[in-house]
Amino acid sequence: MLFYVFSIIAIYSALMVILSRNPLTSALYLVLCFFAIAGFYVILDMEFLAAMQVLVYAGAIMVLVVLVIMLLNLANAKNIPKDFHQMFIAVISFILLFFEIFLYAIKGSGKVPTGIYTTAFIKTIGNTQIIGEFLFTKYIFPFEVASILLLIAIIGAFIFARRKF
Amino acid sequence: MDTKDLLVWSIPFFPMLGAILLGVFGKYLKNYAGYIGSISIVISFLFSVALFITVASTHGFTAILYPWIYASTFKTNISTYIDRLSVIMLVMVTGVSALVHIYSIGYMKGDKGFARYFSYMNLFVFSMIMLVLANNFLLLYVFWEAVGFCSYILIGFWYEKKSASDAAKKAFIVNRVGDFGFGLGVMLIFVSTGTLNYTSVFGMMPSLPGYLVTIIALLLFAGAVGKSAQFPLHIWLPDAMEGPTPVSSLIHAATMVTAGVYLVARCHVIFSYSPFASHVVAYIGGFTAFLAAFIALTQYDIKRIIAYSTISQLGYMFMAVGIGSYAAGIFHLISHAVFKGLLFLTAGSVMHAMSGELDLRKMGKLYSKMKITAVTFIVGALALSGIPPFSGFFSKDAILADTFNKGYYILWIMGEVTAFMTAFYIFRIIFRVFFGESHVDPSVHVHESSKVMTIPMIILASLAAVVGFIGIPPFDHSLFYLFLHRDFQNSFVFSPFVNYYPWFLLSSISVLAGALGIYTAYLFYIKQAFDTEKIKRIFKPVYELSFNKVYIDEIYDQLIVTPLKNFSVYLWRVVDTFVIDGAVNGLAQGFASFSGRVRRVQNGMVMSYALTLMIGVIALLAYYFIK
Amino acid sequence: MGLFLKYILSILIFFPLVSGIFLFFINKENERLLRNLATFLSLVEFIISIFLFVYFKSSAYEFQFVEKFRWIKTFGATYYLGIDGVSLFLILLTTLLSFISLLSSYKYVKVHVKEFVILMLALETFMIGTFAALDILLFYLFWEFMLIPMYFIIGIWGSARKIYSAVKFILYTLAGSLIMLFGLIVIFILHYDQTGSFTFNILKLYHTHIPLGLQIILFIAIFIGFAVKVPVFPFHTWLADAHTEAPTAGSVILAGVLLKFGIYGFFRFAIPLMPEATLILTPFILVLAVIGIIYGALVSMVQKDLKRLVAFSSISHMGFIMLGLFAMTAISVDGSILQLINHGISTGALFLFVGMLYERRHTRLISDFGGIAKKVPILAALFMITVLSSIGLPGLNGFVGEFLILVGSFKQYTVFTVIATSGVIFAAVYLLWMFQRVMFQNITNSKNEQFKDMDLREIVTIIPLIFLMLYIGLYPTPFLSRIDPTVTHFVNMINHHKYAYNLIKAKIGLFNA
Amino acid sequence: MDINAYLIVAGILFSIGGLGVLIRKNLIVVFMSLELMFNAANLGFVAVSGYLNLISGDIFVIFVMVVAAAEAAIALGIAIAFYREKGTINIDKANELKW
Repeated sequence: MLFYVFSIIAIYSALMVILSRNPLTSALYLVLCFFAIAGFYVILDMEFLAAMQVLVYAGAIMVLVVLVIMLLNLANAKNIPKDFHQMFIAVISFILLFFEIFLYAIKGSGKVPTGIYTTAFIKTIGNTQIIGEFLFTKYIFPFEVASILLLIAIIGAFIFARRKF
Repeated sequence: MDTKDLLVWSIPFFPMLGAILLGVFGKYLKNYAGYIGSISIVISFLFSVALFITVASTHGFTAILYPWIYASTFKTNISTYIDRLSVIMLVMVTGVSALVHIYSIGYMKGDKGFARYFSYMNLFVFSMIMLVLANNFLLLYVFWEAVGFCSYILIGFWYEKKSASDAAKKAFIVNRVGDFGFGLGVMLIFVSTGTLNYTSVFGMMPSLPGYLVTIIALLLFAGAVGKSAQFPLHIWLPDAMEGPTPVSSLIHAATMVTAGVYLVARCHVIFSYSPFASHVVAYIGGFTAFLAAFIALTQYDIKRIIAYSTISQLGYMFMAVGIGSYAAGIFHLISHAVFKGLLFLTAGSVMHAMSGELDLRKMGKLYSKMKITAVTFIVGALALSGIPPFSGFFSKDAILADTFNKGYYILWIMGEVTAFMTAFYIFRIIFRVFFGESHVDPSVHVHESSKVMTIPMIILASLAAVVGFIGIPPFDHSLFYLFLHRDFQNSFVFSPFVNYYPWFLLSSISVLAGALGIYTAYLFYIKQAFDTEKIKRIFKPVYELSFNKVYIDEIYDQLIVTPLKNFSVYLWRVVDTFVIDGAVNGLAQGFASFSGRVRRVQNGMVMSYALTLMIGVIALLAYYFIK
Repeated sequence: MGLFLKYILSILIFFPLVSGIFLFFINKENERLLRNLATFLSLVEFIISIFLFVYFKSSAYEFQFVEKFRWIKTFGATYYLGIDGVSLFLILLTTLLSFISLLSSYKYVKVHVKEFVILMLALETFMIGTFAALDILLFYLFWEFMLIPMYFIIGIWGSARKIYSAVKFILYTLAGSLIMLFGLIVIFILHYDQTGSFTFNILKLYHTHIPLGLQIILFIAIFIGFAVKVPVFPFHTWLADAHTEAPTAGSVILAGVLLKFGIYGFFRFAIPLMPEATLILTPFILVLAVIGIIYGALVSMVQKDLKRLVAFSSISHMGFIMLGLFAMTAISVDGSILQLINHGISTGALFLFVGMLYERRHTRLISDFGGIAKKVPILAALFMITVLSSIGLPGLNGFVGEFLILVGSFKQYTVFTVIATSGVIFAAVYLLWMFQRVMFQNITNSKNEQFKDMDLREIVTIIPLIFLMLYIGLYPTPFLSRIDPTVTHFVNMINHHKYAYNLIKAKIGLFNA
Repeated sequence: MDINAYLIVAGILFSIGGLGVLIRKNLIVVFMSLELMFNAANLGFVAVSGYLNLISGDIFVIFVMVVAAAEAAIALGIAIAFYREKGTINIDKANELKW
C-alpha cells in the first residue's frame, strides 16, 4: 500500500519537474521526488540509503541547485522558445523507451536469489554496519578513488565558477 | 697475366691514364696538356705495333682482365680478343689518333678548353681501342656507346654555340636509335645462344634457324647504320662538323664511323649465314654511297662536303662487306682512314688560315699562300677520286671489281656513278679553294699553318700515296688480303664469283669515271665553260633536291619529331593532368562535397545530439530484446 | 663485437630514433650544432650499416642477422627482423641517402632546423625498419609510420603548392596501403583457418594455401597498395607533385628510398604470397609497366620544370624495374634489384643537382638557365656523369641493371622488351635535351652570370654517389654476388608454382599463347 | 512488493527524466532531469539488490551518489560559467560543438 503511495508521489512530482515553467518549482518538486524515492528505500529495508538519499540529494545537491537558481536569478527565465519538432521526436522515443523497459522488467532475467544477505540477515546486523564493512574492506579502493573524485570536483567547480578563466 | 696480356692491356691503359690525368688536373697543366695527351697515344701506338708484330707471327688469343657481370646464367668478362683484324684496326686507330693529336696541339692552341679537349680525345681513343679489342658483344656494345658519348662531348666541345650543342645532341640520339637495334641484337644473341663470346657465338651460328640469324644480323646492322651514318640514319654526321676539325678527322672520318664496318666484318660469320641480311647491308651501302655523293655535289661548306664524302665512302665499305668481300672492305677502311683523315686535317688547316671560314664561295686562289696544305689536300683528293697510284684507287677498285665479278651489276653501276660524282665534288673544292679567282675577305690574313700541324699532314699524305701498295691488284693475291683472309675463312660463302674479268679492265673504267669527274669540275670552275646559273635553273628540281639534302631532315622533323612532341604535350596536359589527376582530384572533391552534406547532421545543438544518443539506446535495447 | 653483430639490425633501426630524441634536448637556436650533429649521427649510422655489408654471407639465400622476440602474443605478432641480399642493399641505400640528404640541406632548409633533422632521423628509422621487418604487422607499422615524417617534410619545407602535394601524397599512399592491409589481414585469417595458429611471420604465411579466385582479388588489393608506392602507370600522379614540391632532401629520400618500397613489397610479400595470381596477372602488369616506361619518358620530355622532369623520368625507370621483376627470370630480377639501387643513386643525385641549381637561382624552370657550364665546370661535369648514368650509358651503373632486365625479359616477353628498349632512346632525348638547355649554349639570362661553382660540402655530398655510379658500372660483382642467391631462390620458389599455374591455365583456357 | 513493480516505477522515472533532458531548454532543469535519471537507476539497483539478497547494488548506489555530488558541483559551475559567457542558460546557445 505504502508502495503505491510513494509511486504516485514520485511519478507525479517527476512529471511536475519537467513540466513546470519555473525552475524553482521544478527544484522543489524534485526534492519531493527524492523524498519519495527515500521512502522506497525504507520499504526495501535500506534505511541507511534512505538517509543518504535525503542528506545528499535532497539536502546537499538540491540546495546547491536552488542556490544557483537564486544566484543567476532564473526564477522568471520563461522566455525560452520551444522546439516542437524535437519535443515530438523525444516524446515518441521515450514512450518507446519506457515500453522497452517495461518489457524487460516483466520478462525478467530468470535469476533467482543467490546472495546470503537476506532481509532477515541484514536486520540482525543492521544495514549501516554491513555497508560500512563492505566499504572499508572489499570496496576500499573505489572508496578512496571516490574521495579523490570529490576533491577533483571541488577544484573543478572552483575553477569553473571563477570569474575569469 | 703473361707478357702478351700485359702488352694488350697497356694499349688502352695509357690513353685512359691520360684522360684521367688531363680531366682531373687539366687546369694546372696548361700547355703541357697537349704533350701529355699526344705522348700517351704515341706510346699506345708503339705498343700496338709491337702487338701487330706478335700477332702477325702467331695465332689470335684472348686476354681476360676481370669478371664483369655475373648474374645467374649471364656471365661476361672484361676481356679482349686479338686476331689479325683487331691488330690492323688497332694500328690504324692509334696511328691516325697519334697524328691527329699532334696536329691538335697546333690547331687547338690558345683554346680555353685545351686540356679538356685532350682529355676527351684520350678518352675517345681509349674507348675506340677497347671497342676493337672486345671479345664479347656486351663489351663491344659498351664501348660502342662510349665512343658515341665521346663523339657527343667532342661535337659539343664549343657548347656555347647552339648549333654545336644541337648537333651533339642529334648525334647522340640518332646513334641511340641505331644502338636500340644493336642492343636488341645483343639480347637476341644471348637468348638464342646463351653466351656473348665471339668465338662461342660464331661457333653456334650454323646450328641456328635461318630467320633468327637474319634477325640478329639485321639488328646488329641497325647499330652499324647508326654509328657509320648510313641511310636512313646518316643525318647526324654532316651536323657533327660543328666540332673541332681534328675531331671530325679522327672520329667522324677515320675511326668511330668505321666501327660499323668493323662490326660487320667482325660478325662476318653471322652475316654470311644470312645472305638476305648481307644483301641488305650491300644495297643500303650502295644507295648511301650514291645519295651522299649526290648531296655533296651542291654543298658550299667544305667540311660538310667532306662529311658527305665520308658517308659515301662508308657506303662503299658496306657494299664490300655486304657482298662478302670482307678483306676489301677493311682495306678500303684503312686507306679511307688515311686519306679522309688527311682531307679533314687539311680542311682544318684552311679553316685555321681563314679564321674559321668554311664557305666555298668566300675562298679561292689559296694555292700560292699555303702550298703544303694545297699539295697535301690534292694528294688526298686524288686518293679519294681513285686515281692511281694513290691508295684510294687500289681499295676502291678492289671493291668495285668484286661487285662486278660477283654479279652485283646494279651496285657496280651505282659505284661507278658515285666515283664520278666523288671526283667532281672533291675537285670542285680544290678548284674553288686553291685556284680560280680570290673571293677572300681582304681583312683575313691567310697564312700557312705551323709545323706541328703540317708535319702530320705530310705524313698522312705520304701514307695516302703509298699505303695502297699493300693491296696491289689482283687483290686476292695481295699482301693485305693474304694477311687478313685467315680471319675470314670460317665464313659461309654465299656470293661466289660469277665473272672473272681481269682487274685492269674494270679499273680502267673507274679511273675513267674519276678522271671524267675531275675534268668536269675543271670545265666548270677553271674554264668556266658553262654558265652555272643556267644549269642550276635547268636542273632546278634536281639541284634543289641535292642542295636541301633530299629533305631528309625535314621529313624526319615533320614525320617523327613534331608529332612526337605534340603527342607528349597531349599526354602531359590531357592524359596526365586532366584525365588521371582529374579523376584523383575529382574523387577527392566528390568525397569533400558528400561530407559537406553529411556534416550538416552535426548541427552543434547539444539536445539533438542527446536525442540521437537516446534513439541509439532504444535501438540497441530493441535489438537485444529481439535477439 | 659478437653482441653488436647479433643485434645489429635493432641497433640500425633505433639508432637514428634515439639520436633524434637526443637532439630533442638541444636548444633550437643552435642550428649549426643541430645540423652538424645530425649529419654526423647519420654518418655513424651509415658506418654501422657497412658492417652489414662486410659480415653478410654472400652465398646464402637465407635471412641473416635474424632477431626474433615475442611482441603481441595474443595474435602471434613477433618482433622479427632479418635481411637477405635484397634488403641488405636497400638498407645500405637508405643509410647512405639519409646521410647525403641531411648533408645536402645545409642551405636549403633555413627554418625549423631542429624539427627537420629530427624528422629526417625518425624517417630513417622507419625506413630501415620496413626493410628489415619479417613480420607483416611490424612491416605494416613501419610502413605507415614512414608517411608521417614525409608528410611533414613536404608540408613544412616544401615549395609553392606544398600543402596540396603533401595531402595528395599521404592520401594516395594511405588509400593504397589500407587496401593492402585488407589483403594482408585476409591472408592472416586464412592461415589461421588452415593451421589453427595466429602468426604474422611472413615465412610461415608463404605456405598459406589461398583459393585461386580469392588469390586474384587479394593480389589486386595488395598490388594497388604497392603500385601506388612504385608508382605504376595510372597511380603515379602523386609522385610528380610530391617530388616537385618537396625540399631537396625530401625528393632524394622519396625517389631514392620510398619508391623502392613498392618493388620491395612485391618482392617480399605480394609475389611469394600469391604466386599463381601473379603468374596469371603478369601480362597485365607488364602492360602497365611498359606503358609507364614510354609514358614517363614522353611526358618527361615536354616538362618545363626541372624537378618535374626528373620525377617523370622516375616513372619511366620504375617501369623498367617492374618489367624485370615480373618477367621473373633470375637474370631480369637480378637486374631489377640492381636497378633499384642504381635508380636510388642516380635519381637521388639528379635531385641533388636540381636542388643545387635551385639554391643558386631560386627557380626550377629550365628556360631560366642556359649556358652555365662555363661558370660551373665542376658542377657541369658531375651533373653530366649523373645524367649519363640515368640515361644508362654503358660503363655507368644504369646500364648494367637495365641491360640485365632487358636481356632477362627478352625471351619470354619479346614484344614488351622491344618496346621497353625504345624507352632507352627517349631517356637520352629528354635528359640530354634538358642538359643542353640548362648547361650549354650561351648565357641568355644575366642572372646566371653570377653562378657559383660547387663548394666543398656539395662535392662531398655528391662524390659518394658518383663513385658508386662508376663502381657499379665497372665492377658490379660485389653487388650481384650478394643479390644473386636470394634472387635465384626467389625465382625457384615461383617456378615451383608454375606447375599449378599451368594446370590452371589448361583448365580455364587462359592465354593459350 | 514484486520486483517488477519497482523496476517499472524506476523505468517510468527514468523515462520522465530522459524526456526532461530532451525537451527542456533550461540548463538547470536539464540538470535536474539528469539527477532524476540517476535516482531512477539507483532505485533499480536497490530493488534488484534486495531481490537477489546481495549488498553490492547498495554499495553501488553510494558511489553513484558520490559521482552525482561531484557532477552537481561541476555542472553547476559550468552553468554559472555558461551564463556568464552567454547571458542566458538556454541550452540551444551551446551550439559550437559542430563541424
